[in-house]
Amino acid sequence: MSEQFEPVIIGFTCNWCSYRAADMAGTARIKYPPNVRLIRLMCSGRLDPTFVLKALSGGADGVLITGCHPGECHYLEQNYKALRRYLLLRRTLAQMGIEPERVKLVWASAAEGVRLAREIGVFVDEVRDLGPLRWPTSLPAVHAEEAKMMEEVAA
Amino acid sequence: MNKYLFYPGCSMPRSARPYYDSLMAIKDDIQIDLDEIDDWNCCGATEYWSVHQLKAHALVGRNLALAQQKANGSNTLVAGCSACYLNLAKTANYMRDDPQLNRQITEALAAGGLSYTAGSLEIRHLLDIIYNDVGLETIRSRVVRPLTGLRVAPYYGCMIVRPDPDNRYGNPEYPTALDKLMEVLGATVIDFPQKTHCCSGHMTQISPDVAYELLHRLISGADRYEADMMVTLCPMCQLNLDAYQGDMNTYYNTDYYMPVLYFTQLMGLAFGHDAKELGIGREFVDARFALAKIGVEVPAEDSPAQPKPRRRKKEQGLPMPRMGEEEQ
Amino acid sequence: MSAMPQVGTDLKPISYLEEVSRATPGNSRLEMCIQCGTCGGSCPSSQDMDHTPRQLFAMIRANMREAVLASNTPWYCVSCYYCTVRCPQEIHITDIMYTLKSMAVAAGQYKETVGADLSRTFVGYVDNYGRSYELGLATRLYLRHSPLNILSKATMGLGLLTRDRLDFTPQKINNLEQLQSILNRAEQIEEATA
Amino acid sequence: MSANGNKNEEGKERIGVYVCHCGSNIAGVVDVKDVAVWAKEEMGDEGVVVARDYKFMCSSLGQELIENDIKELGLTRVVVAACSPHLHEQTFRTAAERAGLNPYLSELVSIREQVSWVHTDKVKATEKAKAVVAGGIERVIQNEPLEPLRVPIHPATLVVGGGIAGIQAALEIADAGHKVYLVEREPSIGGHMAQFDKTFPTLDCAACILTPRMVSVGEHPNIELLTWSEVERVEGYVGNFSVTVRKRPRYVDTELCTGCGICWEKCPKKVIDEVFEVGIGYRTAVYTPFPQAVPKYPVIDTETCIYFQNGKCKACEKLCPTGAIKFDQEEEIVLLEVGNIIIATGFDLFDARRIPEYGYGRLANVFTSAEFERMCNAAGPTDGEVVMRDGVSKPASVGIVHCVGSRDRNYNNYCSVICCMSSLKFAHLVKERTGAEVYNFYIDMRTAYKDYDEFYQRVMGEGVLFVRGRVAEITDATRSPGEEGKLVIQVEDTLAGRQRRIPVDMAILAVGLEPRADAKEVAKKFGISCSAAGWITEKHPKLDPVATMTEGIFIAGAVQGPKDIPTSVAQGAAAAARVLSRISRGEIYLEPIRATVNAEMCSGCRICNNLCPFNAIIFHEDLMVSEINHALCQGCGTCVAACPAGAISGTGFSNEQVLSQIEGLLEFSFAEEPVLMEMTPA
Repeated sequence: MSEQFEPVIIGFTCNWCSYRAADMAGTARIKYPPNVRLIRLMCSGRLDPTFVLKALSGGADGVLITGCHPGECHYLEQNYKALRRYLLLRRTLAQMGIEPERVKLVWASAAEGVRLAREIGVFVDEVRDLGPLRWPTSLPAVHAEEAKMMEEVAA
Repeated sequence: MNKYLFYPGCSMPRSARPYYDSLMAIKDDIQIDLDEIDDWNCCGATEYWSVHQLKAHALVGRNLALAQQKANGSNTLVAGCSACYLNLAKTANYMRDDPQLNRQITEALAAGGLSYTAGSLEIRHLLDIIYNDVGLETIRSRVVRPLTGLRVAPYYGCMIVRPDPDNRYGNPEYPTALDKLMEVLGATVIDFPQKTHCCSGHMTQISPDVAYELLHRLISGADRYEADMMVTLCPMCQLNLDAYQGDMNTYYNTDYYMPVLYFTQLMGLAFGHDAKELGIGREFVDARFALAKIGVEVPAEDSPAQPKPRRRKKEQGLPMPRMGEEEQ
Repeated sequence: MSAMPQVGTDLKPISYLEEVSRATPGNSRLEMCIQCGTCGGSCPSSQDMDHTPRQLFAMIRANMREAVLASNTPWYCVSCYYCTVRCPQEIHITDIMYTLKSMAVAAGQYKETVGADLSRTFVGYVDNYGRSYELGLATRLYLRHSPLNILSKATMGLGLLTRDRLDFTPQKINNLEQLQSILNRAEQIEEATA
Repeated sequence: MSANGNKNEEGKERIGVYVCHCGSNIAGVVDVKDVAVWAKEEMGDEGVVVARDYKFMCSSLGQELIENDIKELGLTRVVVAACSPHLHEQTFRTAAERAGLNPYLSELVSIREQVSWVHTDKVKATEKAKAVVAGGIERVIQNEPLEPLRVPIHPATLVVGGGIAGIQAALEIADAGHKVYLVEREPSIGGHMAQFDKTFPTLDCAACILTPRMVSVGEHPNIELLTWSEVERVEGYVGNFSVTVRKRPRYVDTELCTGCGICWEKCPKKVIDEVFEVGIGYRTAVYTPFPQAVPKYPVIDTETCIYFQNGKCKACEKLCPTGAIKFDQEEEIVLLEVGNIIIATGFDLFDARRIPEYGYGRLANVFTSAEFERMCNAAGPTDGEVVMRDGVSKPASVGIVHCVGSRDRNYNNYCSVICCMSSLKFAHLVKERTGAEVYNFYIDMRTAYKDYDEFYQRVMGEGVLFVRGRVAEITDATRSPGEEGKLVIQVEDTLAGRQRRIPVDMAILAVGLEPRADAKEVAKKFGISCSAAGWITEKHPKLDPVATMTEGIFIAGAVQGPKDIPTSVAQGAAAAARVLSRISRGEIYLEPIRATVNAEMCSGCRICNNLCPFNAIIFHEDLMVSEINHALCQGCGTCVAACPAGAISGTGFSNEQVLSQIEGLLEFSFAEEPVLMEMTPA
């Protein structure tokens, strides 16, 4: 046994599937590591890339994005949009010099509490192996834009 | 020419010599290249696993490591014996799926300066590659002497279809690969209900009366369907059904006469090879009378004198009381 | 923030059920048995077992260690895997039988001596030659357990010989030392984890 | 002065934090007192003026606690740390409202489902709880007072599926005086129940109790029956669904047809009926599934009709006294406007061929429960005679196998609920009609509910033999003269503790229930969710079993999971009651979670326009700006996230709210705490 790095992970959940999966994991008393802290959105389609960057810049070591399985979106097809953004986002992160593996997309239906708990466990280990996130001090243009966007929306 | 790594196992070169010979005889016809791994060791059968499980895994692990070492451009390791196939597959899968076991086996192998990368080999049974890789069409195209009129009971036994860790046979109760293969060879295939029942494995050694019971179920079953012979794909099954058939008859006071050949032997016959080359004549229950039906001559001197096959008694008779000497 | 004691760390001795389950590679799912009897119903040799597999699992739950070790059931398992593929709870029954056999051998507590001796003899050959050896196996076994029967078996052995299907001498692999050092290491690990 | 927006001196919100023990559910793992104390001390700068912990916040006393604080301390925001919002969000919003605070200025964060129930390490759990609370505090500061959306309810209702559950639901609503459209895929309503002969435990004849219901559906002035039809598309939202139904051509003019039956009596084409007669009976090419069919009009099966296959015959057309046969009839597309939808599409049966060791399909005298039901039915292929596959010989011994495809991880790991009882019913019927020796092979006898166990007792008394053991195999591989020519059922008699081989003439497989093969597509079509297996997910398993996650869409019967007739009927009525209450209210209130375009900021790029699957975003060419129709908007927020100008804001989940919540959640990270050692199993 040795002292090990405990990552902080922000998890975005869909109100209709993965958030209920989390509820189910709770009701079924399925254990998973406490490293992950969940935020409820109405749909994975609501996930603004800014949220992820905000989380990572604010001290999170990883971000877990969860949504309904393809074809099972409560809003018909919005999870596909989430998927597209996710792929784009990982490229952006790579450009910023951040391991894209720090952001992960997982599908989990309302019935898949066990699966969600397992995926959380897996992701925590993955991020733990990556070690603490060193948020780039000098950021390329990409993030500058994002920062600007953040100010805009905050304004 | 499909390349494969080949694990003969302890039986093939000896008690299942005819299996080995017939395979060697047909491998060019069906364009398969079997690369025997060097200095392989026993797979542990069922006995080793009964004593030390981790050691048994290590035992098999050595074979996997040697196979990987051989690296002949193929990652498929083929075994002809169902027990060998299952044991190899079992360890390979546990190493792939169980990190802890993988660590332990790897550590053991290291002591012998060997290593095996979990998940790097595909373990398959000979029937699997002949049925799926070679394919029925190719086989049909090689048939020069169809086995027309020969009634065969296809017998799979257990370990090839159960537990079937990689779900290659789909149906652990009612597989059809061997049935279809025999049809392609021109034989009349009976729908053998006991096709996946047990041949009694090593019960012949541990408890003969249990073994005779299981053998009796199979042989009487095949006989009821008026099969000319049973066809097998495992040395253990063949040995039990063939070599112990006499004892079984004595035990039950029956006179079944059910020859048991390997599917590779029948393929060889259909492909036009001569019986001797295929090791036919080395079986206990002489197949020559059955084969005569389809005009296959087996030179007498190739096999010791055999009793003429008698038709079995009409009344089947219940088991005789146990002989005192059988009890401990 | 106030530190609190850890919870959930169980200190009670593990049950026989857990013991057997842990000694079986992978997840045996033994604790999931619903006592439906599919195993006993499917088993080709269950008539000759003094307990059906299902009964054995109930006995394991009841911590009847000695009775389980003494049972002939595992030794009459023919490894046909019918129970394993049919079990509605996907319990690795055949693997568990192997575990029970090895436990019985380790504890030296088994009534069914033939099966155990066969296995031990077999292991002996593999450890010393790297290959199994049918003739030796059969003869040694029959000499020990049914000397009278050896004659009938001898004719069978003779049959195999005349058919060039048996060796007088066991085959030996070349790099036996390598195999033995692997097996020894494995044995050490086995003992360490036991 | 109103409590709303009443900031304290530094212009900060006045926030109250309430930490629930939930008995020991939360307090057992999370140090709730510590969380409350911390919230008060550490989050004071954020505006927390009071923080309390209490045994059960959801209790009336707990709610009063909050209400008093709102009134007395002039709270402007409330954070409750307790269970999942899906359980009690409404409870605390209502409490806030009672105290005069806008309900949407309260937040419920989950430290039970997401903390105490899923973690064991008390230190880490407590710390995470604080992070979660901090997230809630930061978020609630950004909350805005909102008003729920009022939506009018169209009084008409769509019921999908004409089985007993759908029939019950349709009748309840129609009898209350409201319009019902009942859509059924088959030519007649009646569902599975119409196939049965007797029903357990009362053994009254299925037709006798079902037919009257079917007739009143057919005759009801408020019910419009669309059989031989399927729902094609569902658009809109609660209160205003517009549904497209595809009505397959019957090739029979229902205006003219009298259902006299001459056409199917004279039709020369006999085919095996795979649907209603489950493959053991016949029907003609023009047919009604069964005599009491509702509606009485037949359909022509173009797959088998001689005319449709090779242009000849036309016997039915020639002989129809009213000239009702119309070979040129075409399919219709019907548009329906409804306010609510009840889905009662039922179940399929497990395919026994998937269990090879039971020999179904290979061994002639192995039957499924469905085949046996038809066999027992007086109107069935054998006129109610229990006979073997040869159609004549009566069985002298019958084995009934429970749990076929149920309670089995290789197939379906759930219990199919009805099989024990129907198997007992079969046992009784076999005894009654053949006097044969009957064996029931069961794992556990499940006879819950009224008069069920009494029925079990009765059947035992009738001399049926019960063997506790799951059947291992059914084989024709006999071993002894006694087994010759029989089916041998091999099983461990677990009570006797030994393997038995029981020879029988006939075996009946009590196959389990499965979701409809197309359940997942149906769920998608109606925008509701279903389990991995395909059973439709109810809104709450205990407290809301007939509603779905989607407003205005309800479920009844086995579409939700295996069910017997009484429960299906009860659910049909329950779903109807839910719909009726909405209709009588005339309108409902919806979560005001909607997206809005800020016209000033909209650049008119139209990126959002094709993102919306509900076509809620319209583009004003003249002003070059997009606008969102709140009636159509479902609040997913995809457009909010997509707008490059940040011109779209989403109420309830605004960027400000989410970004602040992220900040809050991250105020605590393990780095600040002594790193605890995690036990990793060796």
